[in-house]
Formats: sequence, structure tokens, C-alpha cells
Amino acid sequence: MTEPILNVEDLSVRISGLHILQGVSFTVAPTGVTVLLGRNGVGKTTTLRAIVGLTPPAGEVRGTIRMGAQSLLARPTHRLVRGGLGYVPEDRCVFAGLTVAENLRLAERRGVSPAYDKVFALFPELDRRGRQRAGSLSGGQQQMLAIGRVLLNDNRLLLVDEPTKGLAPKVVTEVAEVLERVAESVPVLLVEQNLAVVRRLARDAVVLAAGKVAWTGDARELLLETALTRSLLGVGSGESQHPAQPGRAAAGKDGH
Amino acid sequence: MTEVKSPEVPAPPAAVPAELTPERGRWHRVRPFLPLVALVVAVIVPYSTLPLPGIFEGPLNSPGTLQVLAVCLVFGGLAAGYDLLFGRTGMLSFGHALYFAAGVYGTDILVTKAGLPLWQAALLTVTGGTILAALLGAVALRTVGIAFAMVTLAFAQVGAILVARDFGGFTGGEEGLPLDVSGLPAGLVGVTNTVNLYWLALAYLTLVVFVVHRVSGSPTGRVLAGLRDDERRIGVLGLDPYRYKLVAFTLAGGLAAAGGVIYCLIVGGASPHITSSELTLSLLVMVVLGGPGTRWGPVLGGVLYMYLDHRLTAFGSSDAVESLPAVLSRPLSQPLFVLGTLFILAVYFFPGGLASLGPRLTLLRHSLQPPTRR
Amino acid sequence: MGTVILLTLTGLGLAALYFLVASGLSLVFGLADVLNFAHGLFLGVGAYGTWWAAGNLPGAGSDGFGFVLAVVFGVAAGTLVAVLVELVLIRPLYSRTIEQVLVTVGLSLAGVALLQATWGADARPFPRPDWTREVTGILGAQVPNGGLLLIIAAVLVLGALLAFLRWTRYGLVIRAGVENREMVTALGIDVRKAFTLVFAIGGAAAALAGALGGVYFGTVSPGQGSSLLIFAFIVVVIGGMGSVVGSAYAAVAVGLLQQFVNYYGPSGLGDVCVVGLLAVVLLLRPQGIAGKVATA
Amino acid sequence: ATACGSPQDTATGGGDSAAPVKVGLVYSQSGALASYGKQYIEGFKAGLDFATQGTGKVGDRKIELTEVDDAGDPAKAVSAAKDLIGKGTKIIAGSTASGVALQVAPIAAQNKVLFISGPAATDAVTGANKYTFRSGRQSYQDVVTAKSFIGDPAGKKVVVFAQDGAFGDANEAAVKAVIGGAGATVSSVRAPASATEFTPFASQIKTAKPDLLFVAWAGTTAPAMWQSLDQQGVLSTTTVVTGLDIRASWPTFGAAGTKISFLSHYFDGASDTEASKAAKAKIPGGTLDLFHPDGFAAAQMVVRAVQEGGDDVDKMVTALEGWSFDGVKGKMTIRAADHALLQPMFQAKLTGSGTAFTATAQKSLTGDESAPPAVAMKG
Amino acid sequence: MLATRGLTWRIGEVAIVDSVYLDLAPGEFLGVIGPNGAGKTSLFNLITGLRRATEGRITLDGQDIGALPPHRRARLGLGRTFQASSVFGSLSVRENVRLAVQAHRGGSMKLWRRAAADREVAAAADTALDRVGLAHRGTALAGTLAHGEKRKLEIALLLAGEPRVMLLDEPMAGVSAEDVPELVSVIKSLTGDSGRAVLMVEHHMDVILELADRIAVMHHGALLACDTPETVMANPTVQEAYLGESL
Ligand SMILES: Nc1ncnc2c1ncn2[C@@H]1O[C@H](COP(=O)(O)OP(=O)(O)OP(=O)(O)O)[C@@H](O)[C@H]1O
Ligand SMILES: Nc1ncnc2c1ncn2[C@@H]1O[C@H](COP(=O)(O)OP(=O)(O)OP(=O)(O)O)[C@@H](O)[C@H]1O
Ligand SMILES: [Mg+2]
Ligand SMILES: [Mg+2]
Repeated sequence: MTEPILNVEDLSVRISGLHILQGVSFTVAPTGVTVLLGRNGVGKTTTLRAIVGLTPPAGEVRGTIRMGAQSLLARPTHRLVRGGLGYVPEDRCVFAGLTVAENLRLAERRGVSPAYDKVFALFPELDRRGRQRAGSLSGGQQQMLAIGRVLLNDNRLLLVDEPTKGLAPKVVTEVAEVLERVAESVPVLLVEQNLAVVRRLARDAVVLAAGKVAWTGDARELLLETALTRSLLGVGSGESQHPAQPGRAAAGKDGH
Repeated sequence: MTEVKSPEVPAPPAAVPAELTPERGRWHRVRPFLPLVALVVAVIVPYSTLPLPGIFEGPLNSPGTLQVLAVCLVFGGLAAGYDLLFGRTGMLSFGHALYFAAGVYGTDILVTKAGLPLWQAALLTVTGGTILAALLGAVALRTVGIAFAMVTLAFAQVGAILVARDFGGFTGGEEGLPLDVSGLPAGLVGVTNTVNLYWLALAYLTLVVFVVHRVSGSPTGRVLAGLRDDERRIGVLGLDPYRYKLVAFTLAGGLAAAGGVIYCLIVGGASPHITSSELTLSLLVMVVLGGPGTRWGPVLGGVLYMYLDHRLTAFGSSDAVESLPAVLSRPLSQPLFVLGTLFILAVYFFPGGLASLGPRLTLLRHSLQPPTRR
Repeated sequence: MGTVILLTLTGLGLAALYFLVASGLSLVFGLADVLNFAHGLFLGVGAYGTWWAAGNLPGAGSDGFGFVLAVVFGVAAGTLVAVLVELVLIRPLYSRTIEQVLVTVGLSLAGVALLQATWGADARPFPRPDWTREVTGILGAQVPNGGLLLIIAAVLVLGALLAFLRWTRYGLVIRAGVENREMVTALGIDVRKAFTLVFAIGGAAAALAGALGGVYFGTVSPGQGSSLLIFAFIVVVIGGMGSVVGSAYAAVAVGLLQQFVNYYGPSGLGDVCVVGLLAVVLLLRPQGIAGKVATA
Repeated sequence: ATACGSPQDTATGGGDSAAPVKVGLVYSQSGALASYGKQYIEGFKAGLDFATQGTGKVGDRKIELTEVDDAGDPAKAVSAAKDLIGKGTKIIAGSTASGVALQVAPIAAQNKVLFISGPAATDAVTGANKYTFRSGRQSYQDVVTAKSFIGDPAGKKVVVFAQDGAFGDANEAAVKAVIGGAGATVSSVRAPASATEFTPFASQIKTAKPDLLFVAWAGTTAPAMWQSLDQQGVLSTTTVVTGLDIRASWPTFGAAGTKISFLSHYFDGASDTEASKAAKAKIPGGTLDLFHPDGFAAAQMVVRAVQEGGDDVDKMVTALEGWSFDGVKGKMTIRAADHALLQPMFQAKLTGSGTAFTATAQKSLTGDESAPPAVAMKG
Repeated sequence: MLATRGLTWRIGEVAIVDSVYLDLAPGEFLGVIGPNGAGKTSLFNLITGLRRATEGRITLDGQDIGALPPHRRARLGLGRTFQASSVFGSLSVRENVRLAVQAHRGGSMKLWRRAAADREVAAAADTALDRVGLAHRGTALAGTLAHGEKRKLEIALLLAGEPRVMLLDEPMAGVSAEDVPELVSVIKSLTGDSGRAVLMVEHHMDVILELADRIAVMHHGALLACDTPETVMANPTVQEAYLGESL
């Protein structure tokens, strides 16, 4: 296997007294999607934020995070991002007071010509709604904007936090397709709850439990082994239960 | 539905209302009695001739000291009342001085110009101040955030203009209106009776703290705390945000007016200083200095602020300061410079106010102790 | 007729002064989300800087180019102070808006006291070119030149601010930064620099207002800034926070209202009317004249 | 060790014939009126030196001064006064601001101590109560001096331009009484004290075409106000009278300075008395200013009170009532009926240009000529 | 029991919600689906009173509630959750729920009673917390909860108010797969008894299909279809506009 693009070693995060991450180590392969899984509140978002340097002021980060040969800790976020680290946050964080076009304009980086064609090709909605204030977009539209924003620039690694949350099944498929295409050129570290999306995209998987890494390995292996999925993620994999529309059900949240 | 950030005042640094969380730990048996102990100590302070050189000019029981303490206590109470709006409900009013001033001028005018006996004047004033707060609050509360702050500021400004204009010679304009003490109970007049004013101020402070404490711990207080976080949600839960805010506003206004009555007696008159928006700003300073939303923070902040305000003038003209080189002694002889600087430092280094010092010290103590027990 | 013209033009002069003070305030308030009570301090620094330079700086004086130099010095001093305030006091408190406001409150107390400690509480005569003391006859009205100077300066400042907001990305960065500072950094932008810049511009506008206000009043005193500040606040709020154009409209409304009511009505009514206007505007349109409609 | 005492203890003053006499001076060391306060205290110290022949003692008893800053805030002044009284002080002087004087005066009466108000000009201090005296002039005396500028007022038109509030009210009322009472028609133009743009008021005055314009304006906006009056041509068409403020403010009159007729409480060179020479020699800088005489007179009154009254405040009051003495300004008399301080007043002109002015006296009025009407003692 | 008649909300020329006729019977569970931006949340906002409709009527038990402020509607038995969690961040989780219980029970202003002493409120709150499985987080500040936990707290707040008509806006968004069944059974239990009606927006089709009696499909503000799950799922327009290709 080739050199990983991202190396996280013994990452430990405390926020106002809570030991949220307790020595997390994993790597992200230089191609394809690595997915970060785990229950609500295990610290997936915290991990991503620690990587881009957005741990809240009350927090304390220990360990090492390296992208290639370069250490990421202690560098300001805007430098990291300019250096090719794209981040799509969990709550979308579009600028509600700005228009869609302004949101995109803000994401342009100096010296690089922004790939508007690519973004508008993926999300024609964003082109049409250029003058609408982002705060009045629907949830799904906002998610498109948040993803479109990072795709405007070339990145060496994308961190994407639950991109399909709150999206209509059709859009979930679309987003998954987009990410799939993006991942052909840029490695992606993805946090995702939707196992159908995970199944489609992920090559490697990292499972967090109780602030530690519970499992790493090939994602397919994880999803195929029902026992493993059940013990790590608490779900049976694959089998859908709805009698009415077996085919359709898989489009939503994967079974239970 | 995404929340759009509107130009609103952010809620003050959040503190969980102490009244809503039962206390735990080693101290929890003793703690409820600490306020009582403090009160008893405060009541008997005037019997002590203990000199506190540097802190007060004379011994504790000297009229000068008691006078300063009385003023401090009134402002402690005033700050606690203001905190009901700011710290506990998240309403940033810039016009709280108006209700205090209404208390001061109301008492003064009713006693001096109308010749009413004190108790009648006080009763009328507090009632009037409360009604004023209810009326103006009913209008101002149609707005939120900065707009609310500005509407309250505007109302207070009108009050200040009316006082300064001296319509009908009621207020004495910029010269103020000395209180006519001839009709007052003898126990409130004269330097030797300063101690009674002190006790009066202490009673006022106790009343305010008690009321604020009870209200914050009441079901209504819980709603107020909720309003501070998310007003829309309160509405969807079936409670009328407007009504609750109005209750808080009126109550705080009434408490301020009552404080005005006491202050008028202590100072022996009214002067237009107290109508200025600076007074509201200093209330804000007091609350933040002490710790918004905490039980004792605002009181401490108010007492400390007023103490410094009074004492820094003496500090500025003291020999120690005079003997410094001019670069230092000149600014240090300006009380406001010292006060402003101290305030900035406080915001900087004690973000939760004085009230957060206690827990922090505990934390420090714990981290210094070797981890013996597990 | 002459009276109406005189009242209008002097009212506009007053409006120009309010606008100069309010523009910086509005910028910092609307963009950086800091209700800057220390604005009066920047104003004072600008005024005293100009005053000091005219007397002490070689080449500067009270007339012609020397006066321009003195004003430039004053504005530079105001800007510097504003930048220092941002770097040292505001920046470490970012995302703690209330505390930022409180720090500026402390600054306004301490700063004015410091000016007073250094130069005394009394008003000092302000150096200014002789022509600013004279009047120009316009349609039979004797209009003070100082007021006309203010109007010209206000128009220039308005244009410059609009150009800054329209033609640079900073306006965008700052508006976004106010909403979610972290996310702006996460887009690879150094948001801190943008905020410092806003303070610098706000400080410069305030200092210019201080210097020109000195010309207008003929004196400089420590408390001058704070007394103008309250009307500037009213202007900012009526205009809609952060809207420079809104501030301009509001300043004109306030200036003219004050001037006409003070002339035709009983004294003191002018101020009450302005305050009343504020209350009415806010009750009808809480976001101010030009403020954006906020959605829930 | 904690000691116990009664909460109503106050120190009892002296009694001992060699014990120092405590005098409390409560005035503005900081705040807006700090420079008035500075002149007051310089004058007081010079006056004390003069009245005690440099010993600082009355008989065997040293005069012990305690200075307290009130920052112009009545609440602080009241605290300070109570503190001083609590420590046995029987004489309090000071009060730079009118608001302070008005609130300290009742405290003096309640506690039966002597209070000698300072530069505070409000008429209301006169006759406030038996224990309250004043060492400075009052607004009424200003207005009487102003009247002396128009000769016979009968049939003349007088306009008062004053700021809103008690200060303006008092001046307007005084002008109506003094000049209006003598046959002139008096009208007024009032402006808010916070006004910054005076052109409308100036043009209002211009249209009124008065024979005499009396301006009562205090505060930092005064220069802008003068400039507007000048620009609208009021100063060159009417006799404009106003009070001459402290020397430091003269340059702010700018071009208007030489066009105004000033009534003056005092300026350096207005008088040539023993006391003024002594004061000039003693004060730092050697140039007398507006409020030096007030401090000086206060010290003279304190010394007199102690000399005649010892520790007995009632005796002090009797000793001061009706007393005449030679102050910096000339002959001063404390009117027994209401404790008004009758004193000479001056007419002055500024000459010079730009920012360097010198004042010269045009005329002086004796204390009787400028005497305010006697009021009944209120308390 | 809840009915909308020609409910319309326009911003400028655009109809965000376009003439919607809905009927919700007692005990019924109506799922609402539709593409992002179809106007589902906006419809909820109109019904709960956070937005004023430009046209049309809303009735609850026959009473026109279109002019009432949100709190009056809530008191009539209308409860909702928010798509973006909106909980009282500076209060503890338990205190959040107690506030909701209290809002439901005591109407009048109580300034002098001790809130903490009200055992009934506390007990009801704990029951609600238990039902969503947040009991162990009772003392945590709601603001510091992880996303999924906030979703559960939202539902607990709703439960505490015992509304008769419940509007759930994407309750499952961001809830980890493991917790979905639990939440589904909580939601299921809402309707089981007492004729309560539920209106739920959800993108997780399997959840909708499991719970809903009928499904309404919104598109561009208008109601495209409102029928049994089977019919709706078979509708080609729905397939094309909403569901798209299966993964
Ligand atoms: N600022 C903070 N202060 C205190 N605790 C925090 C803070 N941020 C996160 N936490 C806690 O850290 C834990 C992990 O949070 P995180 O958001 O990383 O979880 P997650 O795995 O992303 O969950 P989800 O799937 O719900 O998004 C949670 O228990 C949360 O309460
Ligand atoms: N205040 C507003 N101003 C302008 N447009 C608005 C406003 N509020 C909502 N919209 C628009 O109305 C449409 C419906 O929005 P809504 O939030 O109701 O969608 P939704 O169906 O809930 O979508 P999602 O499933 O993504 O949450 C969207 O296109 C949105 O952009
Ligand atoms: Mg997360
Ligand atoms: Mg929605």
C-alpha cells in the first residue's frame, strides 16, 4: 500500500474537562474514500475539527496529525485550508446572511481560478439561486452549497461531515455520486451514518467507539460481516424489512 | 429551517441558574446558611469600631464608612435587580437608570414639593415606578435585541431630557433637588443616624436578592432562563414570551424604583447624574464584573464598583499616587481611568465575573493537590 | 426663505458631522458586530492628534498644507489606536461579543479620563484655517464654511466606504465572519486581518470626524466624543446597523429634524423629537431604515 | 482586635483649646470642574496664609485641612461631608458645582456645622439655611453687572440667550427681575445644553434685534455658540454681555472675543488690594484667575469663624453674619439676613488678537451696587 | 382534526407554500415527503404560527387558528420539533424537559413557588427523558450535547407537552443507525393511544413507510399527492421527482 495522505497518531482531545478522544490513531489512504463511523457522540466531528484546527478554545489537543510529511497541529486553520485541506462541516455552516453567489465567491482562493463550471454542473440549483440569501435555502440546498463551496478549489484532501443528513433520497444519491466522482481525484475522509452511502463509497473504514478506535480495515469487509457490523455499529447490515417497497427502502437509511 | 442570524444581542455568557440546579458536594450542608451568616455579619457591622486603614477613612462604625457602605449596598441590590433582566432573561436594556431615577426623583418631589409623609411618598413612588416600567416595557418589548436596547435607551433619554429641562421647577435641572428632611422621621436625619440608612440599604439589598432568588428558582424563572436561550422555542411550547418578559421587566423596574427611594434618603436628594445612560452602562459593568446570572455575582459587582467609584477619588489624591512621576500619577488621579482599566482587566481575566473565581480557585486547588485518592 | 435655506444647510452640516461619527460606528457595529463604545475615544484621539500636530509637528500648522498635514497626523493617530485596540483587546475576545462590548465600555471610561489627565478637562482652541470661521452667502443665507466643509467630507467618506465595500472582498469576508468566524477560516481566509482592517477604517473615520468636528466647534475637549456618540448611535440604529447608506439617510433626517424643530418649536423639543423618531422607527421597523429583513 | 462601639458614635470635636481645628474642603479635584477646583484650593491656601499671618494657626490652634474630591458628584460630596462630620469636623467648605452646594447645605443644617460654599454660582445657596454661607458670587450679581452696560434700561429691548435647565432659568429670571424690572422688555431664546449647532438660534436672535443680548452659557459648546453669533452678525450689531470665564477659556472666544462686553467676577488685574497682592504672591504661577478670590474669601471666613466662635458653630454663625472684610476683590460683606456675599463686580473687555487676549477692567460695581435682593432664610 | 384550506405563503411573487389542502384525522399518522426546498418546513411554520400565511385557513378541531400567535396554538395542543435542533443550550437536559412539562401544565405566572419542588413536573420530565433514552445525560448542558442527542432531546421536549397534534420535522436526521429503531418505536408509541395525530417530515423512506398511514408529497410548495404509502410510492412523478435512482 502507498503512503497514506493523512496520519493521525494518538490523537487526544479534551474539551472543558471531558476526555472526548482518547488516543485515536488511523490513516487515510491517498486515494478513495475513508469513512469514519460510530454512534452519535463518539467524537467523529471532534476528530475532523481537530484535523482542521477548529477545536474550541476551551479544548486541548494532543498527539500528532500529519499530512504527508507536514505536521498539521499548531498551524492556523486558514493556512491548512489554503494548503489544500477542504472541510465540509456537519451543520453546513453556510453564511445565512449572504447570497448563494456571495457564499461561493467567499470560497474562492487567491491565485487559483475557481471551478464554477464544475460546481454548477453538479448543482445547477446553485446557479439558479445565486441571488437568494443562503439562510432561506432549504436544508438540502444548503448542503449542496456547502459541498459546492469546497469543490470550487483543488484540494489534496477533503474532510466531509455527514453530507447526506437531511437530504431527500434522490439528493442523497446525487451527493453520493458527486462524492464518488470527487474521490476519483481527491482522497476523502467521510463521516456518514447512511450505510447505503457508506457501502457505495467507502474503501477503508475507521470505527470509533467510546473515544477510541474500535476497528479499522476494509469497509466492504466490515459491511459484509453481519456480526461485525452488529457489534460495532449496532445494526444488521443490508437486509431491508419493509415489505411494501423493498427496492426503495434501501435508498433511505439502511435497515434496522 | 435554518436560523438566520439577525442583528441581535447575544445572550450574556451563559450560566446555569444556580437556583435550578440543586447543590452538591462537601459544602452543600453549610452553604444554604452562608448567606444568613453574611447577613448577620452585615447587620452587626455598625457595632464594630474596627479601623480598616486604606480601605475606609474611619472605623467601621463611623458615619462616613457607613454612608459609603450604604451606597454600595443599594447598588448591589440595583445590580441584582438589573441582572434579572440581563443575566437571567437575556434582555439588554440600556434604560434601567430611568426606573431608578424615577424612584429617586419621585420620592424627592413627593416629599419636598408635595410635602407627603415619607411612607406615602415611597409607596406612591414604587407603585408609579412599577407602572412606568410596565407601560414602557409593554411598548419596548415589541422589539428584540439591539433594537430593544435602543428603544429603552431612547425612553431613558427622554427621561433625562425632562429632568434636565426642569419643567415647572420640579426637578431642579442640572443642579438637582435636595431632599427636604423636615417631614422625615428623625431617625433618618443627621449624620449620627447614618447607621439607620445603612440598615435600610441592607434591608433593600436583602429584599432584592431574596426576590430575585425566589423568582429565578420559580417556574417563571425557569421560563425566563429558557427565553434567554431560545425565545421561539418558548412560544412553540405554549408560553407567551412577551408576557414573561414584561413580568421580568416590570419587576426589575419596580425593584429599581424601590432602590431609588432608599438612595434618595441616603444621599439626601436627587441629581441628574442618575438619569444618564452612563448609569445603565455602569449597571452593566457591575453585573458583568460580578458574573451575570449568578446569585451573588451582581451583588458583589455592584458593591465593588460603587466602592471603587467612591474610594478611587481618595486614592487619586493620596500621597502615594502624588509622589509617582507625572506619567503615572496624572492618569491614576483620574478615578474613571482606574475604574475603566480595572474593568477591562476584569473582563479579560475573569470572564465569568467575580462569581466564577470561587469555582476556579477550587479547580486550581484540585489541580495542585497530588492525586492521592482515586 | 433665507431662514429655511440656512436651516437646511446648517442642518445638513450637522447631519454630515453625525454621519462622519456614525459611519465608522456603523461599519464596526454592522460588520464586526461590536457595539463600539470606544468610538468616542478614537474621535478624541483624532481631534487631539490634530491639535497637537498643528502646534508641535514640524511642517504642520493651522492653515493650508500645514493643516492638512495636521489632520493626516490626527487621522493616523486615531487609526493606530483603533488597530491597537483591536489587536490587543478585541481580538482575544472574539466570539464573546458581549465581552467585546464591555471592553469598549471600559475603554471609553478609561480613554476619556486619560485624555483629560494628559490635556486637562478644559476645552482648548482648535487650530483651523481662517476661512473655516467665515460664512458663505448662499441665496441670502449666511452659511458657515465649517459646515460646508463637513458636508463635503461626509460625501467623500460615504463614497470611499461604499467603494471599499463594493469593490473589495473585505465586505463579504467580514459579513461572513460575523456570522461564523470559524467557517470563514475553514475556507482558507485569514479573518483576523479583515477584522483589524475594519477597526482601522472605523478608527480613521472617527478620527477624521474628530478633526473636522474640532474645526466645526472651534475647540477640542476630552468629553466631546462621548457627547456626539449618543446621536451617532441613534443615527446608526435608525439607519439600520451596518448599512452605511442607511446611516447617511438617518443622519440627514436627524440633522434636519433637530435643526428645524429647535428653531420653530420650543427648545429641547428637537432632541425629544429625535429620540421619538428612533423609537417610532424601531417599533415599526426594528431592523432600521435600510436594515435587511431578518428571517427567523 | 475587633473593638465594639455604638453605631451612632461620632467623634466629638476638640474642646481642648490647643487642639487643631478641623476644616474639611470638599471640592472637585477631578471631573469636569477640576480646574475651577484647582483655583479654589490655591486661593484657599493663599487666603489661610494671609488671614493667619503665615502661621496657619488661629491663636494656638492649628487649622488642619482635609481635602476630599467630590468629582462634581453630589452623592460623593454628601458621603464626604458625612464622613468629615462624623470625625468631628465643624467647618466644611468647598463645592465647586452648584448641585453639590445645594445638597451639602442641608447636611450642614441637619448636623449643625458651618458650610461655606465655593464657586457654585446658584442663587439658591443664598438663604439656604442658617449654617450655610457663600464665598463666591451668585448669578444675580452677574445680571446686575450686565445691566450696568445699557445705562437706562427703560424702553430697551433685552434678549436672554441661555441653555435649558436650572442655570438658564435662574439667569432668565434674574434678567427679567433686574433689567425687566427697570423698564426693559425682556424675551428669551433658550437652547438645549447639548446643542452643537447654533446657527438657528443666532438667526433667531438676529431677527429679534435686541439692544442688549445677555448670554448665559456654560460648557464646552460655548466656542461654537460664539462663532455662530459672530457669523450671523449678532456680535457686531448688538451689545452682547456675558460672564468672563477662566483665563484658559479666553482663547476659545476666537475672533468674537473683542466684540463681547464682559461682566466679570474676577480676573487678574481687576483689583489692586492688599489681599490680591498677597494672593498673587502666594499662588503658583502668580496670575490670579476667576475662582482664586472664592477660595481666598473662604479661608478668611474660616479664620474669622474660628477666632470668634472657637468650637461653637452657633457662635461662628453669629460672628460671620454681617461681617465685612477686605478680600481679593475688595470690600466684601456677608449680609446677615440671607448670608449673601456682597462684593464688587467688574465690567471687562478683552483686547488682543487671535488667541492671546488680555482683559482690562472698564468699570467696577461696589458690593452694594450689585447686591441681590434679600431673600428669607429657608431653614 | 387539523385541516388547512388553500394555505398559501408567498414571498414576493414566489409561492413557497402553494394552496395546500390537508386533513389530519385523530389518530392518524401522515408522512410528508418531498424534495429539498419543497416547502415542508415552511408548511410547518405556517401551521405552528411562526409564519403568517398570506392566504388560506388553518383549523384545529374546527376552530380557525390562523390568526393566533404560536403560544396560543401550542396551548390548543399543537406541538412541533425543529429541523435544526433548537434546545435551551444553557440549561441542563433535565431542566429543558421540565420547562416543557411546566409549559404544558401550569398556565399562570408563578413567581413565588419553588420550581425544583414540583415533584410531578420532575417525574413527568424524567419519564419523557426515559422514553427517548436520554436519562443518563440529565445533568449535561443541552448546548454541549452531540447532534444526535439533541435530536432526542427535541422529541423529549415534544413529548413533555403531550400535544394532540404533533409536527415532527426530520426527527431522524443525524441520528445514528443504531438509535433509529428506538426512536421509531418512541414515535410509534406517540400515536398508539388516545387519538393523537402526527405530521412528520422525513427523508428516511423506510421510517416513513413503517410509520405513516398516509403520505403527502410536496413539490414546489404544492401538494402533489396525498394517499396511502403504496399508491404514493407507485406514483411515477414521485419516483422521478423525489426518490430517484436507488443506490
Ligand atoms: N464544545 C463542547 N463542549 C463540551 N462537550 C462537547 C463539545 N463539543 C462536543 N462535545 C461532546 O463531545 C462528544 C463528541 O461530540 P461529536 O460532535 O464529536 O460527536 P459525533 O460523533 O460527531 O456525533 P454525531 O453523530 O451526533 O454528530 C459529545 O458527547 C459531545 O457532547
Ligand atoms: N424567508 C425566506 N425567504 C426566501 N425564500 C425562502 C424563505 N424561507 C424558505 N424559502 C424557500 O422556500 C423553499 C422551501 O423551504 P423549506 O425550508 O420549507 O423546504 P423543505 O421542504 O423543508 O426542505 P428540506 O427538506 O431541505 O428541509 C426553499 O426553496 C427555500 O429556499
Ligand atoms: Mg457529528
Ligand atoms: Mg425542511
